[in-house]
Amino acid sequence: MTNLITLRDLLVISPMIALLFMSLIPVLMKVFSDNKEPKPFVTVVYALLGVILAVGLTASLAGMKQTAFSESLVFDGMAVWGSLIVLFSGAFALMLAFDHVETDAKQFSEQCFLMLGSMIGMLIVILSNDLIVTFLGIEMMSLCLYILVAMSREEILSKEASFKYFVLGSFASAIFLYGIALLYGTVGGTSLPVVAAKTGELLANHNQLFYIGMAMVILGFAFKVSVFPFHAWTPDVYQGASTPITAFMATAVKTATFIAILRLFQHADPSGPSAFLAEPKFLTVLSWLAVLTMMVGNAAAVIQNNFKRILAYSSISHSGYLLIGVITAGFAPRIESSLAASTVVLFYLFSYSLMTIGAFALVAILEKQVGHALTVDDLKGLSTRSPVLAGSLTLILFSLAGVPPTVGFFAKFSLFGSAIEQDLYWLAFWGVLSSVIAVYYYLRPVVAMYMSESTERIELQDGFLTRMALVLTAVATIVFGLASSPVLRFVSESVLNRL
Amino acid sequence: MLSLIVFLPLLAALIVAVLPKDSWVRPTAFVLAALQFLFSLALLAQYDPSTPALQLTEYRPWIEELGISYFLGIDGISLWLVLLTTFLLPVVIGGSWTAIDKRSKLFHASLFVLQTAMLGSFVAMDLVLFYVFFELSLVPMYFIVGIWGGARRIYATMKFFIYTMLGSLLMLLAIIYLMFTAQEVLPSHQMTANILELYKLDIPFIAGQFLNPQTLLFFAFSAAFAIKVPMFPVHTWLPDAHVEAPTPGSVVLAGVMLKMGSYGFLRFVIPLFPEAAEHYAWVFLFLGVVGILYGALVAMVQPDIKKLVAYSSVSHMGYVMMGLFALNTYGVTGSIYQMLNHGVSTGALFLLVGMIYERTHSREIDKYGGLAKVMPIYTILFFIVTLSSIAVPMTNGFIGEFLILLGSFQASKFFGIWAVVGVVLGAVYMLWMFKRVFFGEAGELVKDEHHPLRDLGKREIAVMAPLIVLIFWMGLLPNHFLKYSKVSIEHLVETKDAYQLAALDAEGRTVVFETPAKPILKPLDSVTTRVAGVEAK
Amino acid sequence: MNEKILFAVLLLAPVVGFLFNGFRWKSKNYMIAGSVATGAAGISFLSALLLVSKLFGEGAPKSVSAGFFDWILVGGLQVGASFVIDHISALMVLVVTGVGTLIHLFSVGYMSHDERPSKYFAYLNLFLFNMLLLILGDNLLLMFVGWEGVGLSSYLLIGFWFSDKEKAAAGMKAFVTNRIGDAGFLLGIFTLFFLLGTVNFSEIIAKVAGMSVETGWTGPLTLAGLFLFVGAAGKSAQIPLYVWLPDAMAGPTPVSALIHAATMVTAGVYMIVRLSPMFVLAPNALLIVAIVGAATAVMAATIGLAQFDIKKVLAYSTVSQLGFMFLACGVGAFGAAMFHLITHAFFKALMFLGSGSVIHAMHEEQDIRKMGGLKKYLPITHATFFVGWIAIIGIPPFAGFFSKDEILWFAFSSPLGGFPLWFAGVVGAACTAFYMTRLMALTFWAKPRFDEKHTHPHEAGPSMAIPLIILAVLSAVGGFMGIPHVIGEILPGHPGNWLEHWLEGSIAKPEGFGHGSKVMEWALMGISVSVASLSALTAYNFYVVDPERPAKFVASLPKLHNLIYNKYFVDEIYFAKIINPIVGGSRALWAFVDVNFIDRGTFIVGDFVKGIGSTARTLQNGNLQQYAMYIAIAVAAIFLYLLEAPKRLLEIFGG
Amino acid sequence: MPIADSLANVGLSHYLVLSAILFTFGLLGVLLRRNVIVILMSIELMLNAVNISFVAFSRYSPNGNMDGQAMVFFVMTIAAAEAAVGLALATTIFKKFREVNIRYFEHLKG
Amino acid sequence: MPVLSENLLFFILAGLTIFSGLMVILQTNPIFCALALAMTMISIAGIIASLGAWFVAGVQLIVYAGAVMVLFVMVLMLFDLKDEVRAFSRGLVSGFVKIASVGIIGGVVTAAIWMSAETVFPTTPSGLQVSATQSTKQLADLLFKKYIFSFEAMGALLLIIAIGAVALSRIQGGTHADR
Repeated sequence: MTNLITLRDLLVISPMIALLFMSLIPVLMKVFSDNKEPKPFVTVVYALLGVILAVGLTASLAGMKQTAFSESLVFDGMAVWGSLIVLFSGAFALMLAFDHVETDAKQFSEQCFLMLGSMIGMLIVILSNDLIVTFLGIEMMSLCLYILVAMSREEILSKEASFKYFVLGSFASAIFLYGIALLYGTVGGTSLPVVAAKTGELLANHNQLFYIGMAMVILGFAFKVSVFPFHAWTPDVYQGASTPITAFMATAVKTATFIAILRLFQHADPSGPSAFLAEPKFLTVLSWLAVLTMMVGNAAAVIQNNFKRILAYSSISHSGYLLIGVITAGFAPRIESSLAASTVVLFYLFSYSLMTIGAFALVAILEKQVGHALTVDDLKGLSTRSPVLAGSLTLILFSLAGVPPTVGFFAKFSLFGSAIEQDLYWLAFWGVLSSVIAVYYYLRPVVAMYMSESTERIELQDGFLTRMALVLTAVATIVFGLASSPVLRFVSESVLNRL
Repeated sequence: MLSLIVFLPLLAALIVAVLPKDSWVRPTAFVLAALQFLFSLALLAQYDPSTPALQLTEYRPWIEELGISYFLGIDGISLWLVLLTTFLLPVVIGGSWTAIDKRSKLFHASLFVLQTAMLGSFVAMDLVLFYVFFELSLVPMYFIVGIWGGARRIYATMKFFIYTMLGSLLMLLAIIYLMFTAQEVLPSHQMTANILELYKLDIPFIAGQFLNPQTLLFFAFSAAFAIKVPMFPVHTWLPDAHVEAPTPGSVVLAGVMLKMGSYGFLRFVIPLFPEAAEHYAWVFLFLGVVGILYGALVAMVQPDIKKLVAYSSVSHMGYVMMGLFALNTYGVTGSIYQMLNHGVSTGALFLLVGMIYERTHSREIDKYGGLAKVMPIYTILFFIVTLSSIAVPMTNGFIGEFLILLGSFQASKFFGIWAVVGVVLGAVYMLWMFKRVFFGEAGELVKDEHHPLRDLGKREIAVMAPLIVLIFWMGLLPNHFLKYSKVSIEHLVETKDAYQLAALDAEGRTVVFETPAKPILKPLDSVTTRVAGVEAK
Repeated sequence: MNEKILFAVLLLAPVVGFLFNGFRWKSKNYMIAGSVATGAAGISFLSALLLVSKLFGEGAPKSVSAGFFDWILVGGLQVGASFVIDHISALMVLVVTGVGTLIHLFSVGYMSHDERPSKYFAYLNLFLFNMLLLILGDNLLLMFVGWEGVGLSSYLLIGFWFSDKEKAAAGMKAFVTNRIGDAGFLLGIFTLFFLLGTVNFSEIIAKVAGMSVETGWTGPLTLAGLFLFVGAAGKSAQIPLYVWLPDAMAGPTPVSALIHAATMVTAGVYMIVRLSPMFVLAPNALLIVAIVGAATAVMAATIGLAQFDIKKVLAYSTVSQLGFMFLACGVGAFGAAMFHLITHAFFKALMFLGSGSVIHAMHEEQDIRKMGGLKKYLPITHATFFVGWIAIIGIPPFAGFFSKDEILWFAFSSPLGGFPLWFAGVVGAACTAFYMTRLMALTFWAKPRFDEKHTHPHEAGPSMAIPLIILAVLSAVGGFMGIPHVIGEILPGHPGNWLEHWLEGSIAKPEGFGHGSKVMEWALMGISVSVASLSALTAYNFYVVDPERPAKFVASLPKLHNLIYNKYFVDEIYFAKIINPIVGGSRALWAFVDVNFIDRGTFIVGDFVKGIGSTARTLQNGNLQQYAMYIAIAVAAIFLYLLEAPKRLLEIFGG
Repeated sequence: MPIADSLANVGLSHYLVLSAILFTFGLLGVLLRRNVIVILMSIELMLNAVNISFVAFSRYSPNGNMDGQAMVFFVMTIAAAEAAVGLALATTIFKKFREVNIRYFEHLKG
Repeated sequence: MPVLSENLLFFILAGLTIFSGLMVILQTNPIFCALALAMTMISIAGIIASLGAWFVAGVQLIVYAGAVMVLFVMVLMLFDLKDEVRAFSRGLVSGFVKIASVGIIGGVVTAAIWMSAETVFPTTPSGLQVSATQSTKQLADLLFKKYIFSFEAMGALLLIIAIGAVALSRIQGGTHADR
């Protein structure tokens, strides 16, 4: 074992290092200036600088494919894309946090520090090539988030949300870890390629401990992306957390975890079918989970009135859609199809992150005080008072509902496309059906904004960065919808560029 | 040319949206819409009616990764629908001059966006592009009904949106399936939604068995279009949407949007799935007949004029569907003609209902009566439009209905006879309504002496004039219109089992589709036949 | 003159009149409106005359025609706007334009006090145009255009005084009932078109020429014939679609004369005559035509016996006479039908105009119980009405005698006819004689039953008198165009049957038609004339000599009178059994299918989704251990499924 | 495997079963106990149970790899970190609510 | 018989572990729970040691039974908790469902282990029995070479968590101040 750290290894983790160092600066400033909170603007500039630096480093490394640190990390196209989505989501979340009433406090530097730390965890999850590293990454990301959720200025709900998230998260982590242990025991290692290589054989032999281990690992991931019935924490936590953090959780966590799932389902044998095809029961279980997630997420959102909870349930249902993509990637008969499906999942994550950030940005603008629960009715008459905001949100909602020509439509199109390509018609059918339900609640805010008058006028928070985020994402949904081609090509090339 | 026609309204929407003063909006919008119509008339000059080929095509790859191209073209089937769309917009803007009193910028911008979507779906020759326009058209209509509609507008607009979306999403799955099949089967091995390429597919069909590709695809497509048309029993969104929609919304909805459904049958369903269409034609003939009779009967007992007209739309569109699924020249020609007729006459009816509604703010038939004495010009115009609606000869309605009945009688005597019964019922409900509203003693709203009803003003007459002229023009000289569609229709009917279209660009050269394929969903080197027996024609 | 131009003038003159009056519909100047309209009708008449004259003479063509433009060209359906005058349409076009002109003229006086004379004349011209289309069109489709067009004009004219709800309703009833017929007509066109591939009359006739007689009931020609007859029954007010015609009397009386007596209602007969070569191949269809015709003739005549509205009596009389014409068609005597059509046009138009004159004089009073003794006030009207009366009851040598007897004779002698049909005809004729005499008696002869001090009936001006006189002359002599051979033989100069000669070759005859014994013909003629005379005398006795007797007679047969007086309750039955169920059923349909079934179904689906949502919401109770429990349950369930635990347990414990 | 045999030959499965039992206790604790501190303890119990498995697998692996022990090392660190965060949270909550019974944390629901 | 004594040792330790584990979730007084947990950890350390992982066993003792337990006890004392009246969650049905599902999980896993044991698992440890020092050296090798990234990431994690936990405990006063 000649495992000396090389420059290449450091290059691979350079974005994380950049993030870590830039995140430490404000905290250190605080420490060295007698515990006096630095100006929030300075803090956010440092944090954003860190993110930009990480983005730059990641982008400059694009095209490279190699493993690092004795194969515990892998840097490939998927990692580049995942990192970029996570970093951009983080950047937007930072912009939101800068303006937001619940995060604007004396501990803003710590918040930024934790957000960047959480992003480091996500990057580890994305780059991880080893289950134990994935576990580390997930814990790093989650522990930061637990604290972030609790650090809201809001007193009661945020603490409760944080605690629920913490207990359930740790509970799921423990299950996940037990799964890793069982996989370690049956496979003889935790390295993902090793697991993938042995999967076929172990499934064929009906190794029951392997079944249990694999199921536990998958369920651990399922918890993080809030798949039914592991979704129950999501609405509560999304509601309790301050909106920028919610936006961050809804997008970045999901992106990182889904990429980890994709890596778990990787093909060991480039010429053969997916190893998981040896046991169709996994396919059945996952399909049911996907269908139930979509249906329950959408159905529960229909009767909600709290806008943040609607978005929470919406994110649950989107997990269901993404799960369709994951299933198509994981149970593909050929590696090409699997890669195609992975491309689609990444594209969907990209579009989903855009839309979700935008939607939460609007929530952030409309939350007038700490702990204010924004309901759909609060949106009434918004179109007359602020046409730009209303128009942007409308675009985003239509995109979430999958109305062409927004990016949401093309994401759904390619997702259902990859499902049909592998003859998973029922999944596609259920996906379509639940999309129709989703239309109902996505349109309710539009109805409120454009079609009803309100006597009560809710104050609009000023916040340049948040508004910018909203408008930017709204424009992006249209622009990337009409110009999905370059995005898709880029994603596709990235995914094909894989070890 | 076609791109210009499709996207000029979008430009107009932008122009309208940035106008500094609200009072400028209407004249600007009207002028823009009228110019757009005049511009679109140039299509007639450029169109060559002697060939069934797609003309004036524009092709360029759009999202190659998903096999989607930007492909526009026009043939005899869509030509008049395009012109109908451009024609109705200035009329609608003129007709809503005083009816829309709030947020007129947004309103006119929505109308223009809607225009783009509708035009786009009539000229899009790529299935996904079509789908994009098809769905996009829901959005502005959703706003038009929802913002400027009546009391129950939100219920109506939600119902409208969700119903139509439900149908079209099933179609989306079918589209994707077709695209993959094309990639595997066609010699080019490209994932494509180009309709001309998809026409080359020969999808296996097993009669009497439901679970086979062609039947399933056929019904998936049909569901989308049947809801849009709408056919019985998925028609209930229409009366609600019509009643709640503001006048211009109703006109555009009835005049053009419903045609997107029937057009879809003609452009996609029948040529793509000819065997299934033939085998299941009876389903549509049956539903068409039920729609005709049911729509007429229910229209008869409506207490609300607008709802009556809405149900009459159900009935009229029943004729259109029957004609289409008669699958012969008469029926199809009649259907296309009836689409135009319905656009003109039902559009005119909605305008007229809107005009009276503006004066009395009521549409309850019982509250009227004796209107003919008070508003004679209005009465005359209404009567002419009524005649067109009940298909009295020498008006446009007759030509369409006659051809449809002729065609469906040829296809099936049984359904043909029942459809003819619908002709009688059509007269019953329209004339009964006419009698109750215009004849007899002055009703509660009519005799109100404090607010005497004005007869139509100059603007209103000017709005109606082109429609009235068209009613007679199309009734007396149908060949002026039909000669452009004749070759296309005959080509479709005669060769529908092996339907092929050539594509000609604006200079008349045959277009060859050469796209560098970069499909991502299905890698090229892994092509296997997905369904045994699928072949290229 | 060029035929095309003549045709154009013939057809467009009424259009010009229509447009002229239509655009000045507000004008109250009845003179201008009337003269333009009458002039237009007159020009049409003149050009019709000129055109028809081309058919006379040695080597004259069998028809003149003109094509204007292509109308519908779809697939095999090639229809142009082309018109033709042949020997059949020549008769019809002259009657229509001729009688039409007279009635236009009459209207000038009649409508002089109306509020909207221009509108009226516009409608009248519109009607004329449509009627000309119907007559002259060289194909079924063009005929259908006119067919619906005259229905439309009729609708407008019946509902001319639309402020009256009843009148508006009558217009609608007429249109809808006609529409039912039109539907049948359309089906007939379809059947013929798909059988023969054409809708052109001459081509149809040429193509059926080679076909053989159909004996069954479902042959295409029989079906086509029956469908077309439905159309004819609608337009020509035959059972069961006659109900609109009596109501149509709501329109101005000249309209009743023109449309609902002389011209439009005979369109059905005209159509069958035109297609006679096809009908003779479908004897079963003809049988139905004959039976319906005979039944209508009798039924309408009996209803006429007990009506008191002068126009209603005439209306039922018209229905009855139309029944005669169909009876003629049904037995294959198309010539006789045509003949009766013409003579009926003369005398019925005359009588309607006469009644118009009476009504005009009596200040819109139409109840004959409130008339009487008008002979002295309205001498011209009475004289002309008298001629019409003799003509209709069939006293020789007036027009009605010849045509009606020809029908009765053929009803008896034709191979398609027989005694029952003849007998029905005779009963009809007897009733006709009775109620017509009753009408004459109650209106003109008996004692005045109105307040002579306040009402001063007097003749209107010449514009109303002239048409009456002309029509009276025609009613008197019109019959001579079709003198039967048996009579012609004994007359000086042996005049032939000109009409039969004229129509020779244009109409078809069933096989074995026109043979019968002369003695029989004479005998039947005698019977019918004497029955009619007797009947008329009885009526005279009843209403002039002994005015008390009708009441007594009625009292002795209360049920029968009630039945007849109420027109056999047909309208009521239609309402109760057809219209009300349809309207009620539609309401139920709307309420049940749309509101309660489809929409509720939608709601149920929606509620189901919301149910899932609220279940999810209940489960989301905020207790984190509950959430953990869901995870545990799911994990347990998935393990059980993945490892097939139940199955394995069974294996272990079950053996 | 007969009982006596299993008593006589302690092998990998014994350790694994022990681990599974402890893990189950942890699960039960999280599900049933109301005291947040005890819930945290139960989570620690679960993590510890996993540690047994790791070490046992490592010990009994055919090629004698030590990876399992390294993993235990990481798990312990993370468990400690979790305990730290969890207890810090619990302290915060206790300060706020004066209560450690999770029944009182049901404001967010629906 | 060394084998017997090893077996005996295992059963004793396992019994201790299970008993004290059970006590953790059954004791109503949190302090007793904490003590039971400490007991469990110590016995687990014993089991780990019996598996030959001496270093890990040591760390287990220090980290868990030492540091973590001290944290727990400190917090408990901070809260000053008494014996709980209602220590277990309410609800008969949900309680049953919880126990049943956990029982199923445990049962299935145990059954799977037991059944796999017949076919897959060795009953004897692999032959490479190494001394405690050697194994520690090997472990160090792994940690600093193969798992160096994880090790470093762990460091970063601890740093972040340390700062985060401090920030969290300072929320009061920290976040309440106005801008």
